[in-house]
Order: sequence, then C-alpha cells, then structure tokens
Amino acid sequence: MIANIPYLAVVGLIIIGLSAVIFKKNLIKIIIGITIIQSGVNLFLITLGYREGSTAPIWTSSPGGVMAFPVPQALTLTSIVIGVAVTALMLSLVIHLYRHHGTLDVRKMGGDDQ
Amino acid sequence: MNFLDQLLSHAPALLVAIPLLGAFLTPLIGRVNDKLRNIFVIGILGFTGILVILLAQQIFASGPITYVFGSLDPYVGKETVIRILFEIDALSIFMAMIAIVLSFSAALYSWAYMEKNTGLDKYYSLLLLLTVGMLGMVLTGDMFNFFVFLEITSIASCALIAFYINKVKSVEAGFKYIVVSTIGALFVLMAIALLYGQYDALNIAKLADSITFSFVDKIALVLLIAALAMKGGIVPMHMWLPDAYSRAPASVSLILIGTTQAGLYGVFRVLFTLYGNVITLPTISMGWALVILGLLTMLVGVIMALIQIDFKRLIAYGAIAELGYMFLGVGTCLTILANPDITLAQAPFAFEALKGGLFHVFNDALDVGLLFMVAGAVYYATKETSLNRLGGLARNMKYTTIFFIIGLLAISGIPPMNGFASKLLIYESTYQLNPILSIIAILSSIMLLAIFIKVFHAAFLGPKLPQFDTVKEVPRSMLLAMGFIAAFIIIFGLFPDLIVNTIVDPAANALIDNAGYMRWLIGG
Amino acid sequence: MNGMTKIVKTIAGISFPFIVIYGLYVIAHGHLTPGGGFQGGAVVASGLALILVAYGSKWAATKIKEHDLSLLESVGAIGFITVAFFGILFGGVFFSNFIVGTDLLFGGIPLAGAADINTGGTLPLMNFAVGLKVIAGLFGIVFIMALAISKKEESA
Amino acid sequence: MNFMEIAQTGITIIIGAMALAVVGIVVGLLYKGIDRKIAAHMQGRIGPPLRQPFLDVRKLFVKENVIPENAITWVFNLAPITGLVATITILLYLPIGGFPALLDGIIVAKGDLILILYLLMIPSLAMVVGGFASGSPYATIGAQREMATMIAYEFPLAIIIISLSWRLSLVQGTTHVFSLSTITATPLWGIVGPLGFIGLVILLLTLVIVTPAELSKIPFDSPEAETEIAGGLLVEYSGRNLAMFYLTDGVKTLVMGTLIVALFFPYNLSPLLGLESYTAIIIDILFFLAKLFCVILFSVTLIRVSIARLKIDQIVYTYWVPLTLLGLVGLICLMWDQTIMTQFGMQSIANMLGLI
Repeated sequence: MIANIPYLAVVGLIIIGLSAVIFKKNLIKIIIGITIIQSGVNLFLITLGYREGSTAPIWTSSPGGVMAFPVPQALTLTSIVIGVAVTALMLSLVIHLYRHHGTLDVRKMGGDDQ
Repeated sequence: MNFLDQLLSHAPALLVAIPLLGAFLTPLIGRVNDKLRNIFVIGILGFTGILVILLAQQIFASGPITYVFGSLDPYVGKETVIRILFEIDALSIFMAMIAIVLSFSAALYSWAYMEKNTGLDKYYSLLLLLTVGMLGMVLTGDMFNFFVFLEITSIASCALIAFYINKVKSVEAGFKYIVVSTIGALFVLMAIALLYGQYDALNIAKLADSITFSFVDKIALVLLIAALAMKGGIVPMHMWLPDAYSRAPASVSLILIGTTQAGLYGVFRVLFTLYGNVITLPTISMGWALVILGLLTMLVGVIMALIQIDFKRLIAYGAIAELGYMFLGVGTCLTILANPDITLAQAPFAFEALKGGLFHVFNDALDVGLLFMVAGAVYYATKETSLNRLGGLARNMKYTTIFFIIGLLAISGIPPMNGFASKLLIYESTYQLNPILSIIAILSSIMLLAIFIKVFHAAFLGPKLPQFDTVKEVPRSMLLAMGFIAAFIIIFGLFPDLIVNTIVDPAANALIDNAGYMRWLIGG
Repeated sequence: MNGMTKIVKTIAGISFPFIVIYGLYVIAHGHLTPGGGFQGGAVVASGLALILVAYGSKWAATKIKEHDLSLLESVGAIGFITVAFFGILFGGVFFSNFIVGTDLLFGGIPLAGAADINTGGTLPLMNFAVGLKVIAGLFGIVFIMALAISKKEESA
Repeated sequence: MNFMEIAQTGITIIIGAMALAVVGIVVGLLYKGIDRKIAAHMQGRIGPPLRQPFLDVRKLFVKENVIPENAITWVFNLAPITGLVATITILLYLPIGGFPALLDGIIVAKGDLILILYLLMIPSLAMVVGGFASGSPYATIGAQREMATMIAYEFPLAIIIISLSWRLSLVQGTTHVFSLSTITATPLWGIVGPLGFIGLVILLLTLVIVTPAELSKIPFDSPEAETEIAGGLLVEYSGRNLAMFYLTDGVKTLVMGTLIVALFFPYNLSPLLGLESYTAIIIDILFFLAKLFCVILFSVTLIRVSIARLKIDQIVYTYWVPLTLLGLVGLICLMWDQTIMTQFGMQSIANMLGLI
C-alpha cells in the first residue's frame, strides 16, 4: 500500500491541475494548473525509476548496493527544462494580454473582433 | 569514401543539426545585414532540402536507416537500448519532404511578406527551430525524443503565432495554442512513462516488439491518440486550429500545416508501428474510430467554413475539412488490417485507401499552403482580411488570382489538380468499406468547391471598389514562393501515377511493414 | 521597477558571489554529481535575478543590453552544437564522445569510487555551453519581463 | 513504349479529339433542334426548323463581342472557352456509339466515372465564374443560384455513381469498377435480383431528374430565368462568347445523354442481329442515336415542357430531400438485394411472406 502513495499523489496532482485549467478563469491560475500537471507527470517519472533502499545513481561515488534508475531522472530533468521554457512563454503572453485588457480574467476580455 | 557518401551517411543527424545550427547563427548574421540573413536562412533550408532528397533516394532504394547518436551501436551491453536513435523509413522521409517544402517556401515568402516587421532575427530563428521540431518528430525512433521535438514544435509555433505581439487576438490565439498543446504534450509524456514503466524501453521499435496490449497500454494508447489528434486538429479537439491559423502571419500558417501533419504522423506511427504487433487485438474499433473522426472532421470543417467571413479563418476551416480525408483513408486501411478475418491481400482496396490518405497528406499541405499564401498576399496588398470588405482584386492582382484559382481547384479536388488524384484514390477505395463514406467524402469536397467559389467571388471578382484602386501586385519573392508550390500542385496533378509509385507507395508500404521497421533490433 | 532598500541591496551584494560560485560549481561538476549545465545555469541566473530585483530594472538596463544576452545565448547554443558536430569529424558519429580516452583535457576514463574532474570527455564542454545558454536565456527572460512591467508602470 | 508508339498514340488522340469535338457539336446542336421542334409541337406550335441552332451559332459568331465596363476582362473571356474545352474533354472519356472511349487505357486506366462527375462541374463552374466576372447584379444572382443548384444536385449524383460501382464491385472478377468500360461491359440489370432491379429503376429515375438541372433546363433553370433576371448568368455575354456557351450547352446535353445510356442501357444491337464489320458499326451508331433520342426526350424535353420553373429554394429542397432520399432508397434496395437475396434466396422470402 505504502508504495502506491506516490501514484495516488500523481493522480491527485493531475486531477487538481486539470480542474484548475478547466474551471479557473484567471490566466495565471491556468498556468499554475499546467505546472501542477507537469509536476504530477514528473513525479510519476521519478517514481518509476525508484527502487526500495536505493541510492542516487552516481557511479563514481556510490557506496555500493542498489541505485535508482538514472534514465527516468534524465527524462524528468529534460521535461523540467521544457516546462520552464513553456511557462516562461505563457507568462510573457499573459503579460501582453494583461497590458492590453488590464485584467487577467478571461470573462472580462471581451472580444471586439468580428 | 568520398565527400558525398560521407555527407549521406550522416544525413539523418545533419537534417536536424543544420537547421538547428542555422537557428542559432541567424541572430548573429542578422546583426551584419538583413539581406544576408534572409539568403542564409533560405540557403540553410535549401541545403536541408537537398539532403532530404538525397536521403530519400537512398531509403527508397535500400530500406530504413537507423542512425545512432554518440555511438555506432544502439545497444549498451546486450539487451539495453538507451541510446537516442533516428529511425528513418520511407514514411518518415515522406513527411520530411512535406516539412521541408513548406518551410522552404515559407522562408522564401517571408522575405517580402515580413520585410516591414521588426524582430525578424527572432522570427527566422523560430522558423528554423520549427523546422527542426517537425523534422525531428518525423525522423526520430525514440518516444521520448519524439516528445522533446513535439515540445520544440509547440514552443516555436506558439511564439510564431503570437508574432504580431501588438495585436491582442494573435496573442490570445498563441496562448490558447500553447495551453492546449502543452496539456497534450504532457499526456504524451504520461503515456510514454506508462510504456516505459512496463517495458523498460523508450525506443519505438523495442517497445513495438515487446508490447502486449495490457490495460495500461490501452490507457497509453488513448492518451497518445487523443493528444496527437489534438495536435493534428481532428475535430473534437480542433478549437485551437482556426484561431492559430488565422491569427498567425501567412507564412507561419503555411508551416503550421506541417506541424499539424507531424501530429497526424504521430497518430499513424503509434497505431501502425508502436501498436502494430497487437493491431489485431483491439478488433476493428480503432479503425472505425478513425473513420468516424474523419467524417466528423470533414463535415464540421465544411459547415463551419460556410459561415466564415474572414478569409484566413475560412481557409483554416477548409484545412480542417481536408484533414478528415486523411483520417478516412488511413482509418479504412486500419479497419481491414485490424480485422483478423480478412488479410490485406484479400482486400486490396485497403492499401489503396492508405495510399490515398498518405498522398492526401502531401496534397493538402500544398493546396492549403498555397491558399494561405494567397490570403497573405491579399492581406499584404490591401491590409484587409474580411471577405465582406474585399472585392474586384482580379483586375490588379492577376498572378495572385491565377494562383488562387489553382489552389481552389486543387483543394476541392477538380481535375487536373493534385487534390483530385488523392481524393480519387480515397473515393474509389473507401466505398468498399461502406458506400456512404465515399458519398459523404464527395459531398464535402463539392461543398468545399462552393465555399471557395464564394471566396473567389467575394475577394477577386465583383465590381471595382474605389479603396482598392491603387492596389498593386505583390513583390516577386511572394510570387516565387506561390509559383513554387503551384508548380508542385500541377506536376502532382498531371503525373499522379509517377508520384504515387515513387513516393507514396513506399511510404504506405513502410507504414504497414512492421517487421521492416524493427529489423535492426534483430540485427539485419 | 526601482531598486529596493539599502538592506536588501547590501545583502544581495554579499550573497551574490556565493550564489554565482555555487552555480558555476554545479556546472563544472555536471558530469560527476547531480546537476549540470541547466541546473547550474539556473542557479547563476537566479543570483542575477536577485541583483535585478534588489537594484531595480532601470539600473540593470544601464549595465546590460537585451541583445547582448541573446548574443550570449546564441554563442552557448552554437558551442553546444559545434561540439556535437566535432563528433562527426573526430569520432565518426554526431554527438560522439571523441575526447574520452585521449590525452586532452577531460580525457580520462572514470573509475569507480573516485570522482575525477578530468573525465567525461565532451560532456563538461557541453555543460559549459548549456550553462552559458541557460544563464543568458533565463536571466534574459526575467530581465525582459521586468522591463515590460516597468514600462507598464511608467505608462500607468 | 518507344517514341514511334508514343507519337502514334499522340496523333490518334489529337485527331480523335478533333473529330469527336466536331461530332459532339454537330450532334449536340442537332438534338437541340429536335428538342425545340418536339417542344413546339407539344405546345401546338410549328417551331423552328431543325437547323435553327446551327444558324443561331453562325449568327452569334459574326456578331460583335461586347465586354461590359464593369467586367474583369480576362476572366470574363476565359470562362466560355474553359467551359467548352472541359465539356469536349468529357466526350473523350465516354463510350459513344457503342465504341470504347477514346482515352480508355491510354491516359487513365480506371476511375473515369468520378473524373466525369468532376469534369461535369467545370462547365457550370465556368459559367458561374463568368457570371461573377461580368460584374452585373443579374449575373451575380444567377451565378449564386447556379452554385446552389450545383451543390444540391451533386449529392444525388454521387449517390447514384457510388451505388452502381459498389454493386458492380460485388460481382465476381470485376476490377476497375469505376471505369465506364467495365460498367458497359457488365450491365447490372441481368445481375441483380428483383429488389436490386427496383433499386436500379429508382436510381435511373433519380438520374433522369438530375439531368435537367445539370443542363439548367426548365424546371431547374432558375440560374438563367429569363423572365425575372433576364438570362441571369449569360446576361452580359454576347457574340462569340455567348456562342461558345451555346455550344457548351449542346455538347453537355449529348454528354449527359451518353452518360445515362452508358450507365443504364449499354446494349448494342449488332451482336443480337449477328452483324459484322461496317454494317454492325452503322447499326450500332444508329441504335445509339435512337437511345440517346429517347433519353433526351424523357429527361429533358418532356420534363421541360410539362413543368413550370421552380424557385431556387424549391430546387434545393427537391434535390436535398426527396431526391437524396430516393437515391438512398435505391442504394438500400441494392444493398438488401445483396444480403437478403444471397442469404435467403427467392424461395425463403416467398415462404416468409406466406406466398407458398
């Protein structure tokens, strides 16, 4: 049971994130929702690579014994890097939207265009 | 080994590496001179195009190529495959051709079209990055690598969609796109993690070899298909597409077609290759799902296009309708492939449908691309995209009008244009699955014709309007780019058999030849 | 955006070198310990961001230009991909680790149990390139956002 | 294929095409004359002589070609010639007079039926574009109506073509089911069961009703509607351009008639009479002309004389609802014919109905 807790956390995080994206009207909160989903997926990847009682996968300074899988960690790092880029991009777009509309609430961003 | 062989043996890596290097060099060159930068970008894309053609020749002659990064051997030890590798079969190179044709003509088109904008260094960098992303998506043989390139494509195209940063609608379209595509990409990552957790591999061939279609695999399949069909703009997930296509600069809309098709490539690859060994297990439901999604896409695209008054938005919905044909063709083939009672040899129409679907991928890219360029040209000349306010442009913009007629005939599948060749293949094969499918396909094609005739009337014909008296024909680089694509359209339309036999047939074969894709695994 | 109080400025000034040194350490030891170009670069960039926040974007704008940062970023990326291209020239494959096993810097072959900085081949070089890119890129993002916000404040 | 053969094929195609164009125009105009004569007699008039259409065309060709000020000249002049060329191109794909089509096996080996379906749209399309380009409000209204009519009748037409080919594909040993040569070689009447026979009759009826709209004849001629929009599409056309549209119309009548003949009555008289060589050819041609006459009489002349013009919304409704449904009923009959008849056979159906 105890080994399944990370997976439950993953599901919880993804659901929280998705519901934030779907139900929140504030653009910043939508971005936060996306980053929460991201964390959920990253947590999932990390959990996949963990073995009970293992140490960090650094060969040269390993005390011996089992090591965690390094590949999921590398994947997670890559995904974090991508996440940073995406978040930065979204935030910069939101800055522009805020500058134009003076609000972050999507309901108040009336469309004047056709 | 002479230089050409040397070049060719590294071509898979160079296809991605050279535009990437170009993308980072562009800002430096842009400091020297604007013209030099434009020539540099076009040169880089032209060189990549030549590499694609050289590589294509080799692949059509001798089968799939694997290129391992960082080592000559994909294996570490005896069993583990963790190295990143590119696995290029005929389908990959087919998609790469589409991507490079679109990027090249977009770069050519941008020369005049974007000339008056600032921030062009970044624009061209992103353009090259987007090309890198598309090429990487179609060439890679590794699931995680696929995800990375997917994200590169998303980020680059989002930034390009929102390029007119002072127009709030562009920014909104960009934001919509990035939110949707990031969530989609995270679904893909989740699915990759699910597969990795079970089979301890990221390589597509390795995964395809060991996949068992467990419950978790089904979840992964649904996540992958949903996310990639979203990237491809298939109907229930199409809401980002009209905004993105219509708000981006016309040259960017052109490349975005390539991105959506890279998404479709993902769908096909996942269904036919990744789940290829277990394709008979999910019975016929997946194929029918594709067929029904295809029909839905066609009808929704056509009906929504009917009521649009914005030129580019209308073309965007037309593009959605065209996407349906690909799903229809490929779905028909999958239905037969997945049916354990019928072999492919007993139902030759399935293979024809697949060929039609894949051929239509190329044709759609050309047709819709040409129409977007024409819309861009009209915008460039008149600063107007609303069909209600346009009119009578055929007097002043003769060449643009001719290109529009070519695009119109091609998209609605009128002979002798290329759209007819692929749609014919689709009509003549899908009716054997069910006659209604072909009837709906023909109907929506005719509706498309009517819609674009309406556009033709609204924008190019009709009485003279005083505000467009001084309108001039667009500059030469834009005409050149349009002519480039139009030449493809006409050649493909006049010699469809030639194209189908040399390019499409190997691609379709590669898609259903699962063992061929996995050949390197067993060493051969 | 104007600078903050003198206390903040002083503390930021004192801690800035430590942050930067730590970040550079993480970059340099990327092939031995957890971390690498991105992580170290992020640390350095956060140090720079600290200075930015403490002293204000107006002050920062007098010290550094936006396109210098993008130039630096390009140089980092070009460095990364050039090392990969050298793989073709010297190792036969793109991204090939051609330095390992030679007498060049970082050419040593790693042994179990002993962390030796002189190992890793092309990896440390790539880490440096990525580190440069990330420092310039991340700081650039923060810097431009800060400028954008300060423009908003001016116009308001 | 070496160079000589290619050259030979090329010359054959060119000469054949020219001959077919002449034949098509002459026969088309002749049937226009016959059509007018019969219509006049039905209305109790004497009507013009049979050669009247020829005289009309000759007169139009010597008249001045007026281009309105508002028109876009190059599109305006391009439209009539495009329409005529496209219509004559269709003739190359049709088996006329019991002979195989000229282009059979040379350019397109299969699938010419859908090609014809699309090529048939081009003359209408050319008229629409010409109408829009002439810049007159009457022409614009006419062009819009023509577009609406076109979309409306293509749906039943597509149903007919797909149904026939689908049924044909179930016949053992047929390939290239969309090819007209296959369709003429295997007439469906003898193959299908009784339910399928009913389906075929329904499909034939649908095609007969589609034909007048395809040719914009009364009652489906609201795009031209002389009484309300003064000739609609063609209002600005005169002289040579108008003559070309006139010819297009004549050739198109021939094309539609031939299509119906080829799809539903592909029989020849000569095998039945045991004739050979030249007599066979002559008899076949005469028989073909007779069939063509019947088809045109029933699908054009009788309908146009007996029914008044419909409004554009009525036209669209007619094609979208009743005729589409009729076509689908025909398709369903064909499908059921396949499943029910092969599974149960006549005997068991008769049992089911309690007839035996």
